[in-house]
Amino acid sequence: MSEHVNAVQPEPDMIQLLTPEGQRVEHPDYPLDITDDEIAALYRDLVLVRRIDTEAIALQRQGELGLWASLLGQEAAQIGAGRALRPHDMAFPSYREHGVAWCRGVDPLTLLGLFRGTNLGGFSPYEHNFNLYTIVIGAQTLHATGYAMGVVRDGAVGTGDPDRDTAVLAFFGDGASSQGDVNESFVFAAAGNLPVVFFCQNNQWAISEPVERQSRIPLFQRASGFGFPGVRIDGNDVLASLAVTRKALDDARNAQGPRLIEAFTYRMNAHTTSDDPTRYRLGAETETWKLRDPIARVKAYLVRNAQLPVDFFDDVEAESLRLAEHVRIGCRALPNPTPASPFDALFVDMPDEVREQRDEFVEFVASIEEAAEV
Amino acid sequence: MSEHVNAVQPEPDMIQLLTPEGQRVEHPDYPLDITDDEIAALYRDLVLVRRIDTEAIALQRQGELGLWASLLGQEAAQIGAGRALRPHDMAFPSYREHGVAWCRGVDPLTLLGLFRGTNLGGFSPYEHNFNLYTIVIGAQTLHATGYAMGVVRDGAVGTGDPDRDTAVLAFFGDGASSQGDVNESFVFAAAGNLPVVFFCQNNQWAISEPVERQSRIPLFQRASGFGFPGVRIDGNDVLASLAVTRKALDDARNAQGPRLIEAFTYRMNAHTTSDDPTRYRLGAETETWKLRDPIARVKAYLVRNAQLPVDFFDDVEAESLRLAEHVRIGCRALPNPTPASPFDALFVDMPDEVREQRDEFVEFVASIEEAAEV
Amino acid sequence: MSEKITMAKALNNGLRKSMEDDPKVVIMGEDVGKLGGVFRITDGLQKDFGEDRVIDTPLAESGIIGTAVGLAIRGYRPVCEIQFDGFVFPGFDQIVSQVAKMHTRSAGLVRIPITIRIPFGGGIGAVEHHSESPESYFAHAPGLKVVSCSNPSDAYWMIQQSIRSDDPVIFFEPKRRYWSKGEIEDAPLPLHRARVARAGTDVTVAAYGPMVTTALEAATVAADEGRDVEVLDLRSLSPLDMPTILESVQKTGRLIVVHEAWRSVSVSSEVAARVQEQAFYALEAPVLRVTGYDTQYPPSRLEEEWLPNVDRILDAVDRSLSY
Amino acid sequence: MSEKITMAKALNNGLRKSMEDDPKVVIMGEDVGKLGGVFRITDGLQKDFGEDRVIDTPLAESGIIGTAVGLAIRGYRPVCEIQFDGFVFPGFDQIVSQVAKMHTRSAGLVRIPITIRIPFGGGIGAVEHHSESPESYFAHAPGLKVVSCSNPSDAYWMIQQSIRSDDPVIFFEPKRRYWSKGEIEDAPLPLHRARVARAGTDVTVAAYGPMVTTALEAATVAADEGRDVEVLDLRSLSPLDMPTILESVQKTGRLIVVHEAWRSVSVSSEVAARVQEQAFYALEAPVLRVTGYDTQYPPSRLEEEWLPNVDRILDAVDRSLSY
Ligand SMILES: Cc1ncc(C[n+]2csc(CCOP(=O)(O)OP(=O)(O)O)c2C)c(N)n1
Ligand SMILES: Cc1ncc(C[n+]2csc(CCOP(=O)(O)OP(=O)(O)O)c2C)c(N)n1
Ligand SMILES: [Mg+2]
Ligand SMILES: [Mg+2]
Repeated sequence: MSEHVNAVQPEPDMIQLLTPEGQRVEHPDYPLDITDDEIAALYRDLVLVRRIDTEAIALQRQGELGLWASLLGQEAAQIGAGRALRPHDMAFPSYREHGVAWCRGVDPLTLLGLFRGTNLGGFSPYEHNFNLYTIVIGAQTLHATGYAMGVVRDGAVGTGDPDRDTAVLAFFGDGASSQGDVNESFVFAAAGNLPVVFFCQNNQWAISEPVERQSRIPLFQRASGFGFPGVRIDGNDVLASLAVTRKALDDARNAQGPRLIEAFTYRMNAHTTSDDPTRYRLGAETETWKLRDPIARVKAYLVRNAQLPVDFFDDVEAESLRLAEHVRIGCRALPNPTPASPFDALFVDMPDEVREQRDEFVEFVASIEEAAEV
Repeated sequence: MSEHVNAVQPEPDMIQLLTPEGQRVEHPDYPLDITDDEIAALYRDLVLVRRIDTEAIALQRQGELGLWASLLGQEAAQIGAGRALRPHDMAFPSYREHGVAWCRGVDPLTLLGLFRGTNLGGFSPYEHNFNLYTIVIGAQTLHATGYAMGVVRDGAVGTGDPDRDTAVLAFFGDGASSQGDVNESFVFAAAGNLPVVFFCQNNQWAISEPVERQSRIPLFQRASGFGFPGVRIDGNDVLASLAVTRKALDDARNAQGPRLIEAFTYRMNAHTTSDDPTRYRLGAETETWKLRDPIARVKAYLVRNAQLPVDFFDDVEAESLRLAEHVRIGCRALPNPTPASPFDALFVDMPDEVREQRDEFVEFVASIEEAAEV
Repeated sequence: MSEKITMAKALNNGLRKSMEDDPKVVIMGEDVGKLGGVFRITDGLQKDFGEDRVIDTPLAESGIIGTAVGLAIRGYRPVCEIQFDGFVFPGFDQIVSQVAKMHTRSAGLVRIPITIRIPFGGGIGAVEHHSESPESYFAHAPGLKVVSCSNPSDAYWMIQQSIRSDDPVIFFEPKRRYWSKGEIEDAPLPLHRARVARAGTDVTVAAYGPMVTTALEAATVAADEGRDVEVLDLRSLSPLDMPTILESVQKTGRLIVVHEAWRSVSVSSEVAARVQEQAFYALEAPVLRVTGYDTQYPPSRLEEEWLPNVDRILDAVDRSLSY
Repeated sequence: MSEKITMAKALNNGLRKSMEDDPKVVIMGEDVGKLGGVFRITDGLQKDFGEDRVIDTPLAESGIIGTAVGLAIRGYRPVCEIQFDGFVFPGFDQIVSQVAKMHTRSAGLVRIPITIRIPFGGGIGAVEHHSESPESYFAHAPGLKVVSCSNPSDAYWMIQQSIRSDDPVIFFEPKRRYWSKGEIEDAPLPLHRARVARAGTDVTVAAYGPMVTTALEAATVAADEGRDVEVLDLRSLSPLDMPTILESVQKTGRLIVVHEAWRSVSVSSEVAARVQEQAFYALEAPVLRVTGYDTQYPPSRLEEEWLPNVDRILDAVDRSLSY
């Protein structure tokens, strides 16, 4: 008999290493050697990215940003995954991975240009091995897969040299799992046995559509249809995210092929600042998820178990205030785009017709500015 | 632990009800109540569609067809599936399903227009509940899925009334399994629990690419990633194809949701008459598959077991010769497209600008014909 | 004449009317159900017509269009919503190779009465991919009809006419005008007819969608300067209503085509190409174009300048009249 | 000057040269490996450069283009083959939203030196989707460069120039000319320069790809009738080489644009729109167009008539001269 069916599993096992109550638990497949100082460092990350997020929402309310896609509730998934990366690994985000950007060393101000409307991204993916945000749902998973093809061609996989072997981490959402591009990524990655880890943040919602609109089985099982391993983690557990992503990246860089991680988490805020979730979901649902807050459990753990400097929590709080100020002030200071910029950045080798349009536009903008000054 | 991986299965079980040697075998999940006369009727189908194919290839050689996509080797998969359909079911073929067309009652001449260049299909899908051929790989699987959405909305599923409940059968190839559209079909069909059966003829090749380029696991397992059952059959066994497709269609029409069938078969001829398979595959491979010929085994069974009229095989042979003649003569008699036809069939409601272009073109063609006559 | 309503409301009313008139009309897309779409154009429809007729689809545009084709073959009349202009491209293959071709392929035996609604254009301060004007791609493809409304009345009538059309229609909605108000006329123009939005004698400005308002504003300013600008609302981009365009050009001798879309190989290229051919001797100046530049849509802080605006239209009027 | 070779061979040689010159050049597509592509353009390359550099991909065009983007970000220079014109559309989103935009999105910090080869056009008796001319779609999109070769020498040089280009290039190969022979010039024109294929004084016929040969044939016939036709091979469709086009029009005063693609909103629309604007006083007749009709590509038994041909070009020459 060769009939295969995955029954609907309402609450499948999730890898969890830290309970919502802050209890450390072990998982046989994912031993995690981690010091309390390291957990404290993760705590700091979590608090700081939440602060960036809070500040960005405030900036949007004040009209300084056109839009913001909040990561509230997804900090653990992102910080765990982000901290699992090695410097020479490459990450391909969607548009909500501010926490991953943070782990890569990207200044939060760098992310704001897109949302403020001063640029379309405007940074180099090479600087921190963190690709530009991608808004067209799913497109980046193919870019990650192609990048992984390049890694293989560079001989940077399975050599055993940890400074050479490279893995690629591709982020996408539960909604994105329905896109052709994401599934084609799985095809290419599996057929090519590529060093790419697909990291799905299942935050239960794609704008107003619950995950059941996309799939009737848990999303991590999608991988089995393509012949590579999939695993579900408690996406609100930073330790699980760290341990499982680290292992998946190691597998990938050791030429074991692709992996899928489904981080089971929740979008606590609206889809973006333009969205009104009261139209489609109940407050009670959000309340339930508050009990699984990704930061509270780490704090509970640290308070109970760790020998931290007395001022630790105060210091983190103080640092977060400084970071908020940096974001607040820096955002307002972001340079406006020059009129020439869309033309200058269109091609490496600018054709005359683009140059003519540029000159016409620059002159036009100057003329209205002059008129305004008069 | 929730890590899922399907190891590569070099030769997974296939459902088989008739061995290559012509031995009837039973399968617990697919009991097939079939008389020898019915098997004889299937034999007739197999022989006749092979004859159509042979004739079409000859016509292509003679310059009467621009191209032909041969079904040689895939007759059993197609006849089994085609005969499993009920009249009010709907089939969505790709471009090689001449055997399915036959079962639907489509005159083979109807299929030739596309390949002769006298039309682009030119028939009504409603006449035999058999959709137009689709050349863009995978596109038709979404059409089938959408049609199934319509079936559900018509209340024509799961009522228990066999004359009302309707299933949809979508054909695609091993290569097509990589297309985004096919995977999106799986998403839509699973999420909507739609009455559609996906029938993949894995003929081992997508033009020059072996199936391993597309997938590292058997293709029927793809369904498990989307949460519906997949099954592999011996695609050269018409009885397996009939029994398994019939059951899958019944499940679908009884509101059990989608099914995937992988018919493990072989493309005995070139991809199309334009292709040269000696560039990429060994003759030995084809030789091996000759031993699994879909017709020979049925004949062996019938010869050994059935009480058929003495002239049965001769009659089928005679009928096939008449059919060949019908194809041969009919093909040459297919009407050429009129100059107005591309314009007339563009819209239901023809805009003036199309009418003007039509009149210009018709006049132009008339003028060169006149000139030629002079 | 009725009270003034927004274009969003007019579209919503038009969709509702179509659904009432024909049980085969189904609405499908991302977030069109409970949310009513990100612009609320389908607000309340799922509540009133049920989940079977207002379908929240999986997040996949090719899937949306491809399944709509299947629904159409089954006898339905699907109205697909594409959430934003920049997200139509994953569905492009199904649109140009299937939706557009099925009728011809079947020698006219299959009808594909699909309407694809696309909120389009810029000026709303959005991020990348949310301000594009992809209509030219579709106007190139035979087998598609392409229209755009510019005011609530047209919105109300044209969406119903599009849904009733037995041919596929790509329906472009000027998202930055969703909240502008207007009265609903008692009866519509034919769907593929252009409209003289303002009569004038000196120069013709042809626009559609969001740019009609801008063109009318420019005409008002020009009037102060003693220039009598005729404004055409093209409404139908494929087919083009050439008789109406030519009549205007015969009168004014000058034509300026305005749209937000990129200039090269666009709808304005086609209008210019046809007019210079069909009204060669009537033209006193070349057909001029005021369009988006041939760059990516800029970051929103630059969009006001980048988009065609009153100043640029007036400048073109000057240039045209200076010939 | 060398011996005459076919365009197919010239392309093959050009690809080989590019791969020898730059180890980062990889070829990817369906059947490009052992088979050498359905047209054998990549014949022998996998044998000589290995499976890592000539990649038989899974059957998915979005996947091909999307992974090429990733390879480019990693520092590679991918050359993608689309098997036939009609199959580029599943990859359309990745082309217009990713390939075309990545450089701008990164403020110029990322380069996407991808070449996408597309055998295009009709006249080979093929079935549906195998004879299309989709170049206009791409010429509309900023961020893409679009070229087409018409003879073996251009094929040889332009493919190498495209691959060396740091900007993405959509490279259209006139499949029905693959087997026509010609010599390879010693040095190339710049990639985006048009070429005077035949000098003349009475009327300019601008064409590209497969239609250049047809235009030259028409010019020969016209010469017998005492009409001196100048033939331009546009070569680059985006950007357009306007100086060369305008120079010719200044001389002849008459322009006919020829392509197989559908007429509406096409490359010829753009040429006409620009020329009537930029050479308004030089034109003695409107810019005329001889193109594919605005219908689906017809069944092959009708393609000879449907496609632009010598008769239709000569007719346009007559019409132009009659103004
Ligand atoms: C191709 C495409 N279609 C539609 C959209 C509009 N859109 C933006 S976000 C979104 C939902 C995404 O859901 P999910 O993948 O779960 O990610 P999340 O926002 O929850 O992080 C949609 C439909 C888009 N950006 N791209
Ligand atoms: C979108 C698209 N890309 C490429 C092609 C060219 N093509 C035609 S058939 C084929 C191989 C199909 O293989 P498979 O799905 O296994 O079907 P088979 O031909 O073996 O029946 C290819 C690549 C196409 N028709 N459509
Ligand atoms: Mg989500
Ligand atoms: Mg195959």
